[in-house]
Amino acid sequence: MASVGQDLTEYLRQEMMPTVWCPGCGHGIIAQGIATALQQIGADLDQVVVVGGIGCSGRTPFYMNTGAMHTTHGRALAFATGLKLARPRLTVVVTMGDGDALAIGGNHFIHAARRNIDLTVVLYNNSIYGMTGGQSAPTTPQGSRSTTTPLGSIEPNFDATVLAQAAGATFVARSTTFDFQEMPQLIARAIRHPGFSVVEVLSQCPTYYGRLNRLGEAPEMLQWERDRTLPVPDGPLPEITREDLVGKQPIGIFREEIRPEYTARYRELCAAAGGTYNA
Amino acid sequence: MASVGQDLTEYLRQEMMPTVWCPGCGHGIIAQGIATALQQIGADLDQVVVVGGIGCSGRTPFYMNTGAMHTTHGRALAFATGLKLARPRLTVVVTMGDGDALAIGGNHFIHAARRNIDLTVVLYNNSIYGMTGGQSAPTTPQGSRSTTTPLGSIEPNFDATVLAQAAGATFVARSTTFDFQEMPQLIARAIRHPGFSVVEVLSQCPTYYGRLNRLGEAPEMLQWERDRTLPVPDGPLPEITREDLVGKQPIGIFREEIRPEYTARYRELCAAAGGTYNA
Amino acid sequence: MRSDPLRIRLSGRGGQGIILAGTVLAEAAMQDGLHVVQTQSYGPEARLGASKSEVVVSSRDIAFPEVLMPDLVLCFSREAYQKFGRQVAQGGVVLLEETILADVPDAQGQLLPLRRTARELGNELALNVVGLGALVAITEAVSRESLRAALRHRMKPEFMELNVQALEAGFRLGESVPSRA
Amino acid sequence: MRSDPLRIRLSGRGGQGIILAGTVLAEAAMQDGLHVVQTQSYGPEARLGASKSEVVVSSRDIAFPEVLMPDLVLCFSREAYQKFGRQVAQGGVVLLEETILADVPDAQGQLLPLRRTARELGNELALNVVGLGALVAITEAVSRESLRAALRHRMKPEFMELNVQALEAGFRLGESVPSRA
Amino acid sequence: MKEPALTLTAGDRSLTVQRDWCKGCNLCVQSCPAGILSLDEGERIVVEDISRCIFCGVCAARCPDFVFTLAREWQPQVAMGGPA
Amino acid sequence: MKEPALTLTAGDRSLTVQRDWCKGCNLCVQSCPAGILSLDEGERIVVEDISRCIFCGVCAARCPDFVFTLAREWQPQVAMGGPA
Amino acid sequence: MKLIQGNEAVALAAAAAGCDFYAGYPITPATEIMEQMARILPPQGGVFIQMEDELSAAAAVIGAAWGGARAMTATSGPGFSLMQEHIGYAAMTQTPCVFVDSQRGGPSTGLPTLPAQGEVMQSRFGSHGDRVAIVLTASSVLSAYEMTARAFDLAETYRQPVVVLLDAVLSHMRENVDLPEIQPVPRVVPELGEDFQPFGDSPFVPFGEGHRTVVTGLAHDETGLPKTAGGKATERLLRALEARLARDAREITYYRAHALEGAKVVLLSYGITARAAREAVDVLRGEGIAAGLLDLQTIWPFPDWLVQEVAERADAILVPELNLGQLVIPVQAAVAGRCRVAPLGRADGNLFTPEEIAQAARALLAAEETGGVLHG
Amino acid sequence: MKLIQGNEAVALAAAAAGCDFYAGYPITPATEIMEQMARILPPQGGVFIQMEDELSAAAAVIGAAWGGARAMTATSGPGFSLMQEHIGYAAMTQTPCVFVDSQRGGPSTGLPTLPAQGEVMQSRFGSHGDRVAIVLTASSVLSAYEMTARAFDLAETYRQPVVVLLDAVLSHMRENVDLPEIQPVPRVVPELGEDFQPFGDSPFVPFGEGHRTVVTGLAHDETGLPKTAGGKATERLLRALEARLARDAREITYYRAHALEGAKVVLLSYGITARAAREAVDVLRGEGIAAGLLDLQTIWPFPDWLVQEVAERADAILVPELNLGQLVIPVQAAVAGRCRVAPLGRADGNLFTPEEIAQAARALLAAEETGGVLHG
Ligand SMILES: Cc1ncc(C[n+]2csc(CCOP(=O)(O)OP(=O)(O)O)c2C)c(N)n1
Ligand SMILES: Cc1ncc(C[n+]2csc(CCOP(=O)(O)OP(=O)(O)O)c2C)c(N)n1
Ligand code: SF4
Ligand code: SF4
Ligand code: SF4
Ligand code: SF4
Repeated sequence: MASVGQDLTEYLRQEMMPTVWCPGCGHGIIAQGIATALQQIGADLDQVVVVGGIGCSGRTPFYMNTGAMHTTHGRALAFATGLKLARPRLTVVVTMGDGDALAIGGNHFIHAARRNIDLTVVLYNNSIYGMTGGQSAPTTPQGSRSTTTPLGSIEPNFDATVLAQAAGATFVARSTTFDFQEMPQLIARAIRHPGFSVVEVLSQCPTYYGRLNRLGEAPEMLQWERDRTLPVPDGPLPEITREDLVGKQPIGIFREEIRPEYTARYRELCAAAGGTYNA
Repeated sequence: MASVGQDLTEYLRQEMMPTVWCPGCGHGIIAQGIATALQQIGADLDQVVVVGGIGCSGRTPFYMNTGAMHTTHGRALAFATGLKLARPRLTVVVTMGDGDALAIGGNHFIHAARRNIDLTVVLYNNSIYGMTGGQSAPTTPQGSRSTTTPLGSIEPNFDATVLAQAAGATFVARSTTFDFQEMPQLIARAIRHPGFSVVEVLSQCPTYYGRLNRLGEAPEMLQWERDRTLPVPDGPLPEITREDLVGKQPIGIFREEIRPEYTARYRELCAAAGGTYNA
Repeated sequence: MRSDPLRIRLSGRGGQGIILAGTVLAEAAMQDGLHVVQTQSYGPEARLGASKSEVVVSSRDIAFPEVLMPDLVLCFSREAYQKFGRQVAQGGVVLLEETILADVPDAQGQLLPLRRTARELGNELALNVVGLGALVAITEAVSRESLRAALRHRMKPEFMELNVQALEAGFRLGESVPSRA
Repeated sequence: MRSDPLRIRLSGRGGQGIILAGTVLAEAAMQDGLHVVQTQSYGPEARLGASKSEVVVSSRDIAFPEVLMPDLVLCFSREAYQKFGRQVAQGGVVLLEETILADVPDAQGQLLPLRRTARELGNELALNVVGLGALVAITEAVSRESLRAALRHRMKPEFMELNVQALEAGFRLGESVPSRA
Repeated sequence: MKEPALTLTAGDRSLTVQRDWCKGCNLCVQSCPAGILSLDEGERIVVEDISRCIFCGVCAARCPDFVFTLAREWQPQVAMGGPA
Repeated sequence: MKEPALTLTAGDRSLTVQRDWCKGCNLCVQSCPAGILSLDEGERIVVEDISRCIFCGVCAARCPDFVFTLAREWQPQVAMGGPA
Repeated sequence: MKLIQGNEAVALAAAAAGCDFYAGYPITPATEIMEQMARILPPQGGVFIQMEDELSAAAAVIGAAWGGARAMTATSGPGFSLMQEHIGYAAMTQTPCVFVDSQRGGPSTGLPTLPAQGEVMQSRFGSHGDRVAIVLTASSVLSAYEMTARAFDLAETYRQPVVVLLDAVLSHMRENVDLPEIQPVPRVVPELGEDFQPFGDSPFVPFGEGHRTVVTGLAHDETGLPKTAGGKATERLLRALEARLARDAREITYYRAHALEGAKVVLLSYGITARAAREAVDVLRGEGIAAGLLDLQTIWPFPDWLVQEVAERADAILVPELNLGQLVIPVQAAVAGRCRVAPLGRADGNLFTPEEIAQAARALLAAEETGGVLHG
Repeated sequence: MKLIQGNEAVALAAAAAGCDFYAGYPITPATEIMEQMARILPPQGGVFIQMEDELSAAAAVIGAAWGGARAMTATSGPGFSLMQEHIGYAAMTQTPCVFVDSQRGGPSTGLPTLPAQGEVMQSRFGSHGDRVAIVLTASSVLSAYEMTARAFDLAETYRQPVVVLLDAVLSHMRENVDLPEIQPVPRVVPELGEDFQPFGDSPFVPFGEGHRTVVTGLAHDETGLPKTAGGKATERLLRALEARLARDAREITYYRAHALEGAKVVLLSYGITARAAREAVDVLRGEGIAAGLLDLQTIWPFPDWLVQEVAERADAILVPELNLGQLVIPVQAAVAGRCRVAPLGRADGNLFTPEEIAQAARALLAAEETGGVLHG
């Protein structure tokens, strides 16, 4: 059951409001999605830690009324890996920007995926670096403008969901800030998934991406998000769908698969060595 | 035409011989493969630079009678990217170990692939860290022993060829040190490929991987290489082949595709801005 | 110049063009043949946070670049007034966007309908230029000619007409203020 | 002890078990109730490069840990002899694997058929243990009992029998040397 | 520093509005199906007529700044992927 | 420090052997189809009888240490993926 | 009595001091610490993980500390450079954790198997910004054991990352030692009242134990929140720590004096070099020269007070170290003319021999007497 | 006459000095340098690339230099920490290249938009191992322009990475300046005879120009080969560079003296802080206090000789800097008791005001006269 609009007061750290985010920034909608997801799964907030990188997106932990760790640029997953291993009972949600997760943090992203450790990444993809003022990201679509690609980017961009799957993530999904009902549900499902899960959420940065690429203000950008995406059925993308997609990004769950989770495997290793992990 | 066994004297830096590699180490066979490939394509050795990371594999540049850059652990591709962009006429071959390329260097690997910059990676995969004495690598098969996984590794391993494709590499192949004829040919083809190319070569480390996993000395390890691989036809792996593979790694060319190369795109960018790149 | 060095502080919320305004003012001072330093300060917020831009103008080389006690203050928003607006040198001039009073009833300074004037010109973003015009009309911090030239130099061509109008409107607004500070 | 401190240098090529031999020797000295420091040095090559292992034994606390001029030298390979084998303190003892002579005709020291002895025991890898036995038989650097115990402590059980045999063969080899150094 | 929130009620339903968190982005205004939202002079949100509110919760879902809270369990009244 | 290489000839063909680079790994010995390679006391490669050499080049291809060089254009005499 | 290696001593000491988390990345000459921990931890239910690089190893250590673990990592020069950003983060977030750096010949890849003391200044200043650093050195297998244990204690007491510096010789050296008993500092669980402030003087409370702490590398105050706190709060926290360490200076400055009584020429050294210096002192004393040794085990916070005490009574201080002249800089700064100070550096991967040090000390004294100038 | 920002001045100076390669990663407050280069380079056919992080940005710069480019990057604290390994590599491989670091409040993420001088020691000692460093500072838009140009010259002349330190205020500050003409140091193509040795005193020869150089971060000698050369060769190369810089000290030590003549209390400062210090000097002189300023633009190699000259004539030196006390350490070491030296540090993201500095100078003089002790 959807529960958008419910009282999220206890999930939000009131004393940190208002947020630093710009008017109309999609990041607040994603943050709300995380809070809603935590509410949906009935999380014990004392046992939740939200770990963020550096970037506008990385500020999310400050606004969650949970344990909060605002780490360094790109490394949130490495911090989260240590945290989760040291205290596997914690629910650990990692919020990272596209630059944070895929540029400087790309390595930790693929390695955490490879290990299939039970962390949930919410990847805020606004196609640009927001915090530092609009430079290009590995997600900036070829041809798009940013302050470091004033003539349009000449670089192909990553598809985070393809990369995550190739690296070994066992739950991989994409949503947008337009999809306010599905997005929190996907996050909730990702958190429940026992393994490494990634939910990429396409977000709007009206201040930089929108302005530099003449996409209008936040309301117009939400429309633009809708127009460039296409919901697809759960499961691996069949080739035919890829054809239909032309110019659109699929949204939905691309992979949901149970494989042995890292802390569980570590528990077995300790047992085999005669030890009790996290007694 | 195969040309194994030809006189490679001018391709090898005589004063650096003998190599530091252990008796029977596969890395020398790969180095010979690179020299043979350079011979096959008739490279002007003054215009070739072999860039290595740190590791046993990273020592290769010392033995090539070309320009040689022995860089830092994991970052060879980043150095090579700068080098290639500054002087695009150079032929740049990058030799990295599996740890070098996929552990500490994983991020540069996926980003160089994404850019499709005309570099050729020869990835020496010996399933372990050789130089530092036998610790596990992201390629160490689950269950295998290393000095840091004395009870067997609990981590799933990367498939470098899958990762390279997901990241955007346009030439992706795998060979082994057993396949002494095909391997240099694949490397030659990769060097000729105008874009980012990866040839993963399965190699033997008798000193550590072989010893710790009781696989015998070098001659036995070559057999083991043969037994765990299966040549497949060029092109994307059809599902059916995957079934056949059970427990074996496919060898061959998995992707060979022409997409705009990075320095070519950069040349266009400069032209659009009224400049002449690398005049 | 009212004083040498003359220290000016512009402040407002991110997105109001405070830094650009400071730059234009500094450029005008340069064209007046003076030494000038312009500095700026803003928080992590790209928009909405209080930000300031300071300009020091002098006939001599300027050592310390920041403004401790401004001679002239121009303030566009509530958050900026609360953070930066209350400091002013003795005998200094404080100019405030009039709507600040609604939020801060005890705000001290000359209230000016900057936003209203900009809106009447059709674009509230011209607020900063209106403010500059008023500031210069009231204080003669720089010459109007230099300010016009600086504006032409720094502004995007597509907004040129709007900005020229805004500047002149600002000049008129400043002239209309009863007691010239 | 022949001297206090007693400085011993073992050297050979990577893979010959030099470091392990040094460790066993150090452990034996410890069991003799002495202070001991064992250090090692090797190149980038995991195998084949010249490597050395040094042991300082003393009845007192040992300050400087390395060996500058060894009192006892045991050398297993040509490359090691060339790199490390020629330094020895006055009155010191130099023991060399006999095949070194083939490559280095002017090699100075007592030649011993260490490799041959090991091979006769069925495994050339026991070379280092044969060498240790010979060294101790000739120099009495440590007690034989302690050496036997140390060997048992440090060696993998599966090679125990081989190693015990090699040690005893080494003792005999040392005893057979005409002039005990 | 949080100002007290405004609670607007209509029957047993209520909408709480934390006005001082509003940044004036217009997202709620443009997506309110009842068209009862607007921005004031200071670019702050205003609920014009709570009696016309259908309590669909879209304002809350769309607002990036946690300004709105619906006090009772929310039932979606709009189609999935509703008005933007 | 390179020692002079040994050049062994049989007819118009020759095999050059840089013995001091040999590390005694046995790879060539085990793969020589003519069985004419072995290691000496010092674990260095020895070509026992060059007259029986078929100049297939497998020794060179297998040797990780660049010990062998065939002096004339080499034609593969063995099937692909030949003896290991 | 046991014959153990320096690296082994570190691993054993860590385990004895309660370390239950190790994240690392292999590098010569520190690797054996990691390999030991891979064997020690799983049977105890502790966590061992090999990370993808040193950036993530340091990050995982800090994350684990916040998960309640006593966490450590070990590395060498190149990896230590990569860890600097996170050491600064640990300092800023008051995270107790331990970093071991076994120094090898540098710069860059340098001489991976040979010893150096090139990271003395980096261990203090290697991270951007400025902070307070706690750094210990070790010169023997026993002191590697002791200092590692102390590092865990200091990390716990001051809620800071603590660095232990070894070198390639010590890491691989074996000595026979009697390992002393170690009592891990207990962790006090404080009252978590409404007004609990997780930073500043507070005891360390990990996640999941009732307080929903906000941890950030941004400037923040005792609450952890960056909201209103500006740099003033950060500076206040840094200065408070500095003051606390200064107050405790005599307890936390570990050092060993050898023949310091009446010494006219003092060798001030640390780590592996202090061993040659000790032998040099004996040589010099044997020649009738009043030499003495101050072997500093705590190098940061730099014990000015101790060096000044020594300088007051000596004619000259010689600072032998395996670098181009690092610790000699704060020594000169502290001495401030009280006596002559001369550096003695080398960076070629070799240890100083006792005779080389003795020789330099003789030359220093001679220059002293004739009023001549010695390069320094 | 132009009104330009500090960051813009760096970009313009780089272009004027022949920079034709920029690789970087965005970070406040250095980003505009990158953004400017993204506009300047393509029309000139130069290379601009945004890399995936700072590790790779630094690596690409070094790779490009070996491809024959005059290459640079710019960053701020966190990124500067990440670049340390590669700055050491550039030093070891004698690679000419330029690194700009715009200092912001630290440690860690700290105060991204506020100024600091926290990387003064890191710029010298931040990389593992030990090396010789060349580091310049700038205090005005004009000097940012000049020092950037000089950095390219020094990089070329000494074949070393050169660091330019800015700060958040200077990076974003605008001043009106007349930009001086810049002549890039020409690159001499040497004879590439049989016995050409690519390292040591040799001119720099990139790849592809006839010599198949071997570049390595391992210890090596003038040939570049690590084979037989041990650490002795590395130390020899380092010491030779050190000696060359010492010989050229008077030419490469850029500084500005203000009222130094007859000064009894000398403010020794650098970068943005030197501006407040200059105003403080005028205030003090106005009060009849003989104050003067030494504004160091070359901070490394540290100009001991210059500081000693000043110390000989002064009663006291005050070292204001935006950190917990960094450059004051080599100052104290160099002064060695010739006069009193006192630190004046702050690390809260604010500049010192002229009055704060003047006040500290007065207190220092007072302590001097009464023989009292001032914390220092
Ligand atoms: C090591 C390091 N490099 C660079 C930065 C500067 N920086 C902060 S956030 C950021 C990127 C922000 O973009 P993204 O991750 O896409 O997040 P967004 O702000 O768009 O949410 C950068 C480059 C930093 N803080 N640390
Ligand atoms: C920053 C850094 N971390 C760690 C090391 C130590 N190190 C050198 S090589 C290596 C790994 C070698 O393994 P691999 O890359 O697989 O190559 P191989 O030696 O097996 O060919 C490591 C960890 C280093 N030199 N630099
Ligand atoms: S800069 Fe962009 S991503 Fe950052 S808060 Fe503003 S709109 Fe959001
Ligand atoms: S350690 Fe392994 S990879 Fe390295 S040289 Fe020896 S066999 Fe080869
Ligand atoms: S969506 Fe939120 S922030 Fe935007 S205008 Fe509406 S209430 Fe204000
Ligand atoms: S393959 Fe090469 S190294 Fe190995 S035994 Fe034969 S000749 Fe020697």
